[in-house]
Amino acid sequence: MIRVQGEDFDIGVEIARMTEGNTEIGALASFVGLVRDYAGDEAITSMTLEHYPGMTEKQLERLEAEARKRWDLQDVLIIHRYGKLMPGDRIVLVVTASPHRGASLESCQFLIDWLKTNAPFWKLEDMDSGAKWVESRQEDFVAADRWVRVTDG
Amino acid sequence: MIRVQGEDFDIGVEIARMTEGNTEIGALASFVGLVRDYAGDEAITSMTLEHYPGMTEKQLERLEAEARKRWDLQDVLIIHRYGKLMPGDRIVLVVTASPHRGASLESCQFLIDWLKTNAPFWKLEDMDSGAKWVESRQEDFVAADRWVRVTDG
Amino acid sequence: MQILYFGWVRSRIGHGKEELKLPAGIDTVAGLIHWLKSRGDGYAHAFVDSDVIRAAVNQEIAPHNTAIAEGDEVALFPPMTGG
Amino acid sequence: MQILYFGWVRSRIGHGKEELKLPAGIDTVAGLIHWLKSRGDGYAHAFVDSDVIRAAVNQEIAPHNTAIAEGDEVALFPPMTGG
Repeated sequence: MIRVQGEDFDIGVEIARMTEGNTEIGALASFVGLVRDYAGDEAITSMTLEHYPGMTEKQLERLEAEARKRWDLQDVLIIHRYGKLMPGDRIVLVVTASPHRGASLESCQFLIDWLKTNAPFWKLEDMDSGAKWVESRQEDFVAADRWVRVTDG
Repeated sequence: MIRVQGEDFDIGVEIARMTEGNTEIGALASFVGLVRDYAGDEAITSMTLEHYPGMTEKQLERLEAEARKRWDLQDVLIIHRYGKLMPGDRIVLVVTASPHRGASLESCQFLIDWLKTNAPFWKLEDMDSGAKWVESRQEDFVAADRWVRVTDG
Repeated sequence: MQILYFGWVRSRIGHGKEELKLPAGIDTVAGLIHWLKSRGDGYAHAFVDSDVIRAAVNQEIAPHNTAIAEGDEVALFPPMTGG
Repeated sequence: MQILYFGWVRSRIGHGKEELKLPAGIDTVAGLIHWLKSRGDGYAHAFVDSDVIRAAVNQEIAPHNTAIAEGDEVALFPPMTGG
């Protein structure tokens, strides 16, 4: 399941919802991304996430489908927030459930790596010196490229 | 922090506790292991976890220290339960907090891989045909061995 | 044709959405970007380095040589920074 | 000397803990295991394949050639299945 929302989420509730009534799940991996208080040397007062409504949902759904195709997963949850967030606020949650720990952890890593460069979000950091768009990082493309299969397409 | 306990844990509460008041955390990876309802073809009615009080705490503390040495981590939490558990019950929680997603996910994988073969727990599965000790699996040793550094010692 | 801008492409241009009539001869994403450049300083600034601009046609990631036509929804934006 | 048993080592022997006086000449984990084997059917069954038995001396993982002495806490158990 994917959700694109302005509101915060409760990890405990989401995970409990996933495992209640499914006693076949043996392993649950999750990842939470949070707004950090500093960008380099400068304090961040807030971060605004812009996104592309419609396309965001399509991309996240495609991402979930790809993870389910590659790993033996019983459930997948991706929640991505947009709007104005403060330092310490949660931005994104990825949870994967599998009979096996390897599949859950690896697919969780895959999903967050791909979200970085394939989910249509753009981050604007507000600082005392003004607002600045977060630049994409070369290492994020490298991380995402690890998952591109030669057999793709 | 490490905790060895009979009681269940609440992932949302544990994660919130970790991130409250620490806005430097950018990435939080977690892993939850659960009691599965089947072992091969046979339904499990319950699972009893035996452990070695004293040594368990020592091993988990050592494990936490090792993870902190290897990765840039702001916090580590390991909770491992013992006693009688039912299918669907949570067994273990690992949470790692870092400024970077790679460090959090990798250290989380390291911790759960090592717990499998280095935490003094033994699992007894109760089934209709009787109780059976869970056997260690070769692949768990292989997974743990990935993390043994040539420079160790 | 509906055109959407995001991230610093949007903030440089000054708005995030516009309805445009595709001029004759413009039939790819690259052609559209080249034409937009001439529409004012904000556009020129947004597309000064067109190689880094990413595009989506009808909400699908599309390389710059992708064909476009009236009725398409085209989005132009910097590399995504999700997660 | 306090000896602890866990997992199927404990269930085969029938108890998880005992206080023993180390016999003369027994000064390693391997020696202890060999001697325990002769203490009855449960012990013999528990240690039938001594290679798979893991040991801890004073709560530290210890190979079978580890020296032991009166006052040590020795634990014998199957491979751990934590996590």
